[in-house]
Amino acid sequence: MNWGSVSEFLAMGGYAGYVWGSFGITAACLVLEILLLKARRREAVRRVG
Amino acid sequence: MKPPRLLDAWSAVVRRDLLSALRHRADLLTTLIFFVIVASLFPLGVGSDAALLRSIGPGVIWVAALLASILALARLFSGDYADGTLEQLALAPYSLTFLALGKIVAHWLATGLPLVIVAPLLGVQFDLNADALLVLMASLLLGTPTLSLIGAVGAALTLGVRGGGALLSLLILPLYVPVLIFGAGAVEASAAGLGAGAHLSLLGAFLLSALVFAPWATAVSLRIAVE
Amino acid sequence: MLVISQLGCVRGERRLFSEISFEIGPHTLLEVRGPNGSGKTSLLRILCGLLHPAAGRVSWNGRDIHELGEEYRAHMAYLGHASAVKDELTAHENLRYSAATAGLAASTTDISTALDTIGLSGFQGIPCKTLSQGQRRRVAFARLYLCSARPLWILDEPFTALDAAALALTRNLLESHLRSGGMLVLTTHQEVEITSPHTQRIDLGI
Amino acid sequence: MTSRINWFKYSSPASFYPLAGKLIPAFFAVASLLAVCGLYIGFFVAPTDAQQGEAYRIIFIHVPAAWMSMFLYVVMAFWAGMGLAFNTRLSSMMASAIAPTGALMTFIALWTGALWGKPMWGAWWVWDARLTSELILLFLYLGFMSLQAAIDDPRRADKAGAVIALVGAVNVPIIYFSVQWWNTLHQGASVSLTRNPSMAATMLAGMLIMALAIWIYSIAVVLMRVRSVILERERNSDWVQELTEQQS
Repeated sequence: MNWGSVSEFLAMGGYAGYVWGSFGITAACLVLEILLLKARRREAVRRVG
Repeated sequence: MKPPRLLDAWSAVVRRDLLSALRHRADLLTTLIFFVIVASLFPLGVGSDAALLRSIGPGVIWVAALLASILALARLFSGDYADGTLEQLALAPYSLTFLALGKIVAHWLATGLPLVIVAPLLGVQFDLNADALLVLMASLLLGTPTLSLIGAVGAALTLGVRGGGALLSLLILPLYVPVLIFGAGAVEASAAGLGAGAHLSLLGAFLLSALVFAPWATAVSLRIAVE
Repeated sequence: MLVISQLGCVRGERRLFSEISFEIGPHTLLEVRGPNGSGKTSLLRILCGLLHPAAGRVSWNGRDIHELGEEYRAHMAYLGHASAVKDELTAHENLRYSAATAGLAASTTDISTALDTIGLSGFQGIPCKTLSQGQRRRVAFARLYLCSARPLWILDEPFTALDAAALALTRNLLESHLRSGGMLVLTTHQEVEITSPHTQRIDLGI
Repeated sequence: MTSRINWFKYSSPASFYPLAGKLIPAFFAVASLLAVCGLYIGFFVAPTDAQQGEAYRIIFIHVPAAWMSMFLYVVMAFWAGMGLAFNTRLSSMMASAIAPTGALMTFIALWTGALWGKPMWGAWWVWDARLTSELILLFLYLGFMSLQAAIDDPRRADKAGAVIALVGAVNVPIIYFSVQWWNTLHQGASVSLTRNPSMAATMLAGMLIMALAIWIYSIAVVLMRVRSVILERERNSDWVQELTEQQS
């Protein structure tokens, strides 16, 4: 286990901004993509009717 | 009088396009003037320090050549597409690949070659010495036909499509990167005394592979556009 | 002999027509009728190989036209809505180059006589942009005089913008083509009576 | 009795649509499982890097995204080529469905590359050969998508897109090596992002598992998008009408 405590984990050896920035942006992009796809599906189903 | 063979039809396509281009001399000049203006803007933006200009010169002239050829590409097929001549070419009893190559050759002669001839003038603006100018011309002579060949695929794909000019640049500029790198690189290498042999031979390789693939891809794209 | 079996065409998401089958032999005129937007032009473009059908096949002398490719195009002439005339070239230049690129044997005398017979004798040397729409249409039609060796003619509303004199000239040309064993596929809205040994009609409207 | 599954049956949108529907949840489940496992290794098992400290952990998302962006482009070009050659509508729809996810992966690779470059070399953007090629790859994706968006007739959009995807695919290696040559010419061999000398086994394992997770995630997302594309393209066909009646 690399980390003594949760706060140490969050600090990420001083690179918190960069590491969490990267993972945060990636997670946000993936979630956004799925939400957009769900919206697109609802729109497609609505326009079929 | 027996029917024309493939070569006669091919030369007819080239001669017709050159004749049309000559009848629209103004359009040819606009491409050329655009090339000169774009290249001349950079010293105004970057400053007139000779050493700096010498180092960015080849890159600037090559980028200007790229943009000028993209500008000229819009007219490669659009005239024939609008008046129905393209349809007749697609219906000719010859391989559309060869006829498309004819159109690309005519287009290069009308717009690509003048860039090569004017380039040394711009080179002087960027304080390039004599053999750098020579290598610049050689690289452009090998590069501009490749630009026309690759660009022809994009021109055929964007026929009659909204946002043609900008879309054509977005499609084609990424594909121009290798030609730009080795084109500008050739002049830099010769200026640095390394000799431009490697770069020019690679440009030649790009040209040959473009000659093999691009007309065929252009013909496929034209058949899609004419559908 | 042109054979069409179960032809179907879809434009965008709209089904224009389906299950169209017919055969055209020598001396035959096929008239394609139908209201605007019924797919007449699409049908003709499928026949000349420009457009791929959604279903069905077009075969020439027993072989699929896309398989034949250049061979089929050597037996066919197509005149679409666009007259394929370059504005900056003169009528004579237009014909010379379009004949050469279309693989038609045509000497300069053939071209001048074609232009004379279609009534453009005084206009051969001036750029086509100065000609009227009707005259430009005559230039497009003049090319057909050079296509006498081609059995199959496919014409999409050829008579538009033609005046009475031009109509008479073109009708004679088409009738002589049919008499000499040629095949003609034609769409038109005008009532132009073309006498032909065999006439077939297709109505895409219903 | 080996029941031979007639794969060809699934090449028609009507029969592919329900199949994709059933597979999507499964793919999402597997993807998230792999992601959790990969992240655990990345953060809790992989040791701190000697030179780069903790910042190097960004490779657990940067490298898989970069691999996926290139892999998806090749897969997109494959489906586009199939659609062009065999005129099968489903393959072209698959190509159009892949493009946005590929572009997203390229964007993620660029973004995480910049966030990694800042602590490593003090600059947000580094003209490293791989990052530059990623940038050009993003332009290729955007070119494909805007060409398809600019053409209204779906059939022509598919074919035109296929041509530019194939031409692009042929050029990707040429662009990569040209940029590689250009990069070494100008900057000398800079420390590359991944080839640090002692790539600990756990680091590699973490990266590979994350790559698998992103790959399966991409499959799930592409299947979702291709189902929407099928609904949009086939909305007039009867099987779609029945489908929506059943659901509502």
